[in-house]
Amino acid sequence: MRPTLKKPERTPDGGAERTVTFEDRAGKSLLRTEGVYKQFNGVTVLRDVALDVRYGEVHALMGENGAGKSTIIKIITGVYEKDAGRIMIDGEPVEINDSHDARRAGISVIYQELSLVPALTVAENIFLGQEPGRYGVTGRSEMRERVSALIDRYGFRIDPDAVVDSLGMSQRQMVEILKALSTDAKLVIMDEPTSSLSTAESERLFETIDLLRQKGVGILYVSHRLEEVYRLSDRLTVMRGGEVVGVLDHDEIVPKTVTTMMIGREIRDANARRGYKIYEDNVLEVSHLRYGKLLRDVSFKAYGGEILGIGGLVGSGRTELVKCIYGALRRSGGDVTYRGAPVSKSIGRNIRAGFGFVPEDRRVEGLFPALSIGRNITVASHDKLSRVSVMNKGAEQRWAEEAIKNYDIRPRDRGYRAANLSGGNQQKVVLGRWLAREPDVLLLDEPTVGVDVGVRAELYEYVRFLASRGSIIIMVSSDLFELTHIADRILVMHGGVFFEEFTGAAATQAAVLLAASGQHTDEGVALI
Amino acid sequence: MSVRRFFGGAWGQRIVILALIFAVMAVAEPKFFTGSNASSVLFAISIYGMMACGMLFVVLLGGLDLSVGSMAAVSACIVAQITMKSGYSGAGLLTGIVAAIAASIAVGVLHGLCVTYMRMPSFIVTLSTKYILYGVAPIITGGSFIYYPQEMDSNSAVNFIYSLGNKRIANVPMPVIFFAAVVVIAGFTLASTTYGRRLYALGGNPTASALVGVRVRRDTVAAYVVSSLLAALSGIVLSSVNMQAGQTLAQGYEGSVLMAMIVGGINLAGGEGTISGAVFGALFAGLINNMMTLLSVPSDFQKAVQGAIILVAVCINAYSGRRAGRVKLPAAPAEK
Amino acid sequence: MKRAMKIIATILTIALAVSVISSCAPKESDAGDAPVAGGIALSGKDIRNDPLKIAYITLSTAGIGNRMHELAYEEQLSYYPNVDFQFFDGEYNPDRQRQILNECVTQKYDAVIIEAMGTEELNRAIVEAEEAGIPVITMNSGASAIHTLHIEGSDYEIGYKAAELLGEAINGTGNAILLDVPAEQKAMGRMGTGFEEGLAAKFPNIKLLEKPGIANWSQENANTAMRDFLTKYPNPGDINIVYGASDDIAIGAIQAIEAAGRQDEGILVFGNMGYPTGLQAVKNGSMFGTGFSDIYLEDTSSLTLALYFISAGINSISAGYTKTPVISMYVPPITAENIDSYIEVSHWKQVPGVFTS
Amino acid sequence: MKLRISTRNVRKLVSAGLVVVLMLVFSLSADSFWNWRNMGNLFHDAAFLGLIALGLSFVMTGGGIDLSVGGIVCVTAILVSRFGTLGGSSVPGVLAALFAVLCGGAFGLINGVLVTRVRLTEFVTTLATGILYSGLGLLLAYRDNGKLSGVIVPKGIQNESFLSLGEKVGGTGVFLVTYIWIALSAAMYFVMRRTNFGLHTYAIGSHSRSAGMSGVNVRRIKTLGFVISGAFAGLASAMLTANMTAASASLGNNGYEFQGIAACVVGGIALGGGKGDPVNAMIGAIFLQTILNGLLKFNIQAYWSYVIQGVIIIAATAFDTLFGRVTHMLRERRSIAGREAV
Repeated sequence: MRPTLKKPERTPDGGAERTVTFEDRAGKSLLRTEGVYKQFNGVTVLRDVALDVRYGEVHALMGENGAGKSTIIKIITGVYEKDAGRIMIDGEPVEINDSHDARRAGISVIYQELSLVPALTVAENIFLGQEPGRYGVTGRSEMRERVSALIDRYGFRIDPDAVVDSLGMSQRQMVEILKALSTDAKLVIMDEPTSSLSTAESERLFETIDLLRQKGVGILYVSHRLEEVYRLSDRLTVMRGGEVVGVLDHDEIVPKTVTTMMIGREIRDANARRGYKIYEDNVLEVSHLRYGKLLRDVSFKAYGGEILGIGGLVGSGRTELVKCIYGALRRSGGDVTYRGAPVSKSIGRNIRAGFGFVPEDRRVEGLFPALSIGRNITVASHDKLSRVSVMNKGAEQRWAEEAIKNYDIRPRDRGYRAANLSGGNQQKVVLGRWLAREPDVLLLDEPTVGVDVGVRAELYEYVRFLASRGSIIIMVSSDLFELTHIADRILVMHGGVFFEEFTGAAATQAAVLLAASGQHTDEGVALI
Repeated sequence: MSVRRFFGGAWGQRIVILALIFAVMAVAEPKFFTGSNASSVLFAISIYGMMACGMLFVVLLGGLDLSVGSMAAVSACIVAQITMKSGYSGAGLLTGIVAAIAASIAVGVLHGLCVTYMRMPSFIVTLSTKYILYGVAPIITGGSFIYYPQEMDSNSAVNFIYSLGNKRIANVPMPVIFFAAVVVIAGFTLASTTYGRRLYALGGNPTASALVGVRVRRDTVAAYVVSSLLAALSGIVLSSVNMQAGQTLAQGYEGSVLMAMIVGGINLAGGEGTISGAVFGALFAGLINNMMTLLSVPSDFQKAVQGAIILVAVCINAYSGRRAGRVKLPAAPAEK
Repeated sequence: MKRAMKIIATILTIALAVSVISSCAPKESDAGDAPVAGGIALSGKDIRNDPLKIAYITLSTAGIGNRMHELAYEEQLSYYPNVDFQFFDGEYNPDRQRQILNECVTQKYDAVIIEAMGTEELNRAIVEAEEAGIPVITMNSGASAIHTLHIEGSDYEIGYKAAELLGEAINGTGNAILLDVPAEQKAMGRMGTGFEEGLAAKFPNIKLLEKPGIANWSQENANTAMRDFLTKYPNPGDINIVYGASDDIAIGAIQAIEAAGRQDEGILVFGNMGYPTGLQAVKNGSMFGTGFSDIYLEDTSSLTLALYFISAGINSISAGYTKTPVISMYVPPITAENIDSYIEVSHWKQVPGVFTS
Repeated sequence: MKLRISTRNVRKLVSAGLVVVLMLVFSLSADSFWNWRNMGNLFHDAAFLGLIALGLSFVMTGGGIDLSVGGIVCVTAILVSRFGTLGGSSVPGVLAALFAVLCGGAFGLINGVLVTRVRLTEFVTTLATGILYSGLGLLLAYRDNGKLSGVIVPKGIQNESFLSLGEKVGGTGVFLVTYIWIALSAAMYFVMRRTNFGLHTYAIGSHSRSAGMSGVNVRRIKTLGFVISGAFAGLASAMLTANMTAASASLGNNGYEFQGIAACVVGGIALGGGKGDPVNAMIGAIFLQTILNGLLKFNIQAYWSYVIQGVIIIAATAFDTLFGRVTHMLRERRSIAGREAV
């Protein structure tokens, strides 16, 4: 049923000024959460979380993956039910159990994958579902009028009649924001908005955010990027392990403090690997790799027996780098050689030559939902399980059973449909598919995203075992703990090149995080 | 395997449906259970059964091949025309068959290229080639029909053609033997060869298939070639059954093949379906027609009954899909 | 900007419509002159010299019958080089035949011969053609609207005749099976109805066991249906006579009988149309008989009559018919006795690649 | 103001241009093409296909497909011929046509409910209901109130006012159905481009998940799409029956659904949804009918027209997908080029 929206209060002059503005409320408390708890099948994900966002304020929210950021947002926007605690808007407690309640309370959210309809124009998208006009006839003129009013008021530069399909990413985000404002949103939550934006587009987004702030709209800005948070936010809440660690004012935001708050004590994990054997002969060399504007000039060597971690922010081209090596993307320049011989452009030949690739997006690029666990595991190894292209079913079954046992995939039933597996088990299936082949070169892209801690440790074990057997492991990861504890050597990407390399002791999480934002640790405190 | 899961699974349902049919026929027309009836049902479904095995390769990829009927007609016309022109010589027959096979491969490759390189929807591509082939058939025969001469003795080529369709080995008609052979070979290919494994992967998730080394374009083209090839084979066998070849041979067979697929529980969005499904679908359709004839259902009733049964089968498949916890793949053919 | 585009699109649509209205040539008056009251003058065209256009709208050009039409008309028209004779494919679709008939009126054909797909569906188009001065001759299944001539090698009669012959051959007692036309074409092909009514009228104690419609007139569907009946009536003598709506259907039944190994039970199979396969089957004794629709004769007579109407400038309107004249062509049943003479008469031998015995 | 032609109208101009070119070719090479009567016939025959394509355009722009329109035409023809001569009285023609539209809509509703409520896949469901409906038509054709009607021949419809629906209008020589078709196309263009229903249909066709999240009632819109498709098939069936003065049971085998879909695709409506509107369907119908009508002018064998039809449909689709991909590529390259590394 279409949400019944309270009609926007008509300003007296009845002119274009239709929606209410909040300049007058700047500084007053807009959103406050108190004592919010949340558990997911036994695991406490949020513990006594308190957030406070004011009108006319950009409030940043930072924290490592799995710190509970997205969970609290999903609770505020009614996607999840909170187990305990209160949410207050303008000081009064509010019940939010679905997205319509959230919208009615003036809360709107812009996720990374936007919820726009490509074939419709900007104006149509903004008013989709609540078109003005009578008797079902879309009041196009009124719609365009109100959109232009919104655009002028917030100083956006966008044509209401442009089809969304023809817009760039930042413009689409502007449309998403306009859509929120058109429903008199008081609070706009942005989740990693700049991850797929160019620097120019990010600049435009920052201007937009400043405009919103001047109009008194509250903004909750979730990001990993320190310099953005420093530049934009009035206050910053840092979360770790499901708890709010602290709230910093603008001038308290210093890289050192922020990173330590995010990471906690610099715990040196006992079983961090020491002393691994390098197999000089098993070498993969990448020289002057270019891919569009994303990878400008990337060169490095990776040796057998070593786990090479690739750090960097989302959008720094790490996935593209790995895909260029694997043959999934056609590189614009430079070359890749393995044991001296150039790596082929055909994925099939590379696999037979000993390459393996665990993709980042399990659902789309890794799993075959309609097939069984067994088939998902053996799908990459038909060459080893068949003679004259006839499958050896016995060998196939044994191969699958062994992988299920080795990598502890649950349920232990070869015929079970992969679609019904949990996230962790799905990842284990995709990983098991490659580990079972004992590849000479294993490329991993964010292998432990969305996997619980227990499974994560197992995955590290298997990867380490493979490295110890002399294989090259290249692991792209945004998980600082993973980089600093699992990888033996870390290359951090920034601006299309390798910005910095860390080995051994120098590889502290803070240093890596800073490098990812293009900061060398010894360059003093001030950020750009 | 728990009983409930068994009956939830595909084979469980099929046994229930068969049991239902046998029960009805046991009461209404016991002669249903004679050996000759079984052979006549198998004979009736052998032609479009072969086509169904071929089209299954394409359906597994979420595509469709509406041109199988016209392809059968064109191949039959090619064989008939070349054989006739060569005075019904053995060499003429051989060249005819080779030419027909070459033609079907060419059409299959055309379909594959249009679907992969041009990314055109297979529904429209094969609908167009259906019209084109329907028009090409009379151009090949220079008119309408070619009749194979009746008298058998003198001519070895004509004998061979006649035997293709009408000979019986151990009282089993040749078309049924061809059908069985196609089922075994196609079944083996899908169930136990690397190509079969890749097809199921490709149908389920084309992006992931590319990342595990599947050559998406080559395997897709191969699937369309198999479909046209088997359509050609069934066309040649059908023309030898009727000892004639022409434009309207196997007209509308693509409809029966689609029915067999749907009833056989094959997901037209791709990624799911087995040869046993296609065979059961064809068998079920054949049994229904056989039942209707034996129970002398008036012919103007038969089309409505057929439509109703297919609709019920569609509901059963959808329902069992959901109940067995299967993930419903995207409704539209996956080639978007 | 959007508005500019809308205007262009609508202008385009209006332009199309306007061009239709503006190209308004004067309404066609009929070709021939107005009929002269009282006196009868040859007011039509000179069929030897004037360029004429005659159309033949078939049920479908896919059948073998079409090869005989081509032979018959080409031979006759060798005397009339000035006649442009055109075959049209009706695709077993009355809507398609209606469009083609309208087309003939537009192209001012001088005469139209049509195997109407249904007795009602083409009335309006036929009347329009007649009003445009075009004589319309319907073959086999006619049309209820008044038109110049209806020639029927009537299916009904040959079906009735077949019932008589088959009934006598089994001395009036036994069981019969009718393999009829496809269900949706029952209105058009009435040989099955003729057989059924003939049997009921003449042989009360011959029981009609089954009368299914055979889809697409196809031999393999008839084969399948007959196999099922052989299963249903397994004992010798259960089935005595089988009537097929066409030779293809009858031969399908014969194949089924042979496949079931019951060919020597003396089941008499009767076909229809008298196409090459049917004639050969009667000749080699596997088929009891068939109805011989002499397409060559029908075509030559329809052509000669068409030429007559053109030259006399007659059609149902100008002649003021109140009923459509009907000529029934005698459709001789063919059995073993007269098969040889009919093969000679049937001209099928002249059609290449068809009759090799 | 820069004249910026949006891709969708360029696509319309292209197909309209092709139609005009085709007409020019035929009128130059055949004297009887460009004259009053032939154009009247062309637009008359295009009207029936056009009405069916018009109904289909709603389902297709919503990302769906409806293979049952052929069956609906068949069964509605029989029903309307029975209704027209109910108990010997002659029911006013307009009422009979309305009855046909309601029947068509009801059959469309059945499709809609099966697809949205029972959640069956569209392709398979409408294929099955198509056979069921044409089977019903066949069933009813020869059964007069229950028993097999003695006279095997379906009686012609004795209802003057209903039959008058199939005639030409006044002196203009243009059939009533052509006017109705052009008027409805314009009306439906308005519905698609100006009303919320049209907007929501596009939204579903382009990205049904986002549409659903923005509060569009996907289920209701899809069902309405099928009802409209059925209703238009019903109207086309009534007008065809009025023109042919009888309901023929073989209407179900003429493949109207495939011709309708081909007309929409050739006209520029994408099979995937979200693109095209009733004017595309209209142009597509005129395009196909022009080919059929034009080919009759020449003394070519019937089978050549099949080959030409098939080639033209494949060429138009190839052009469409290429056209779509080129514009998509341009946009993509623009956005990728802009993105440098962080």
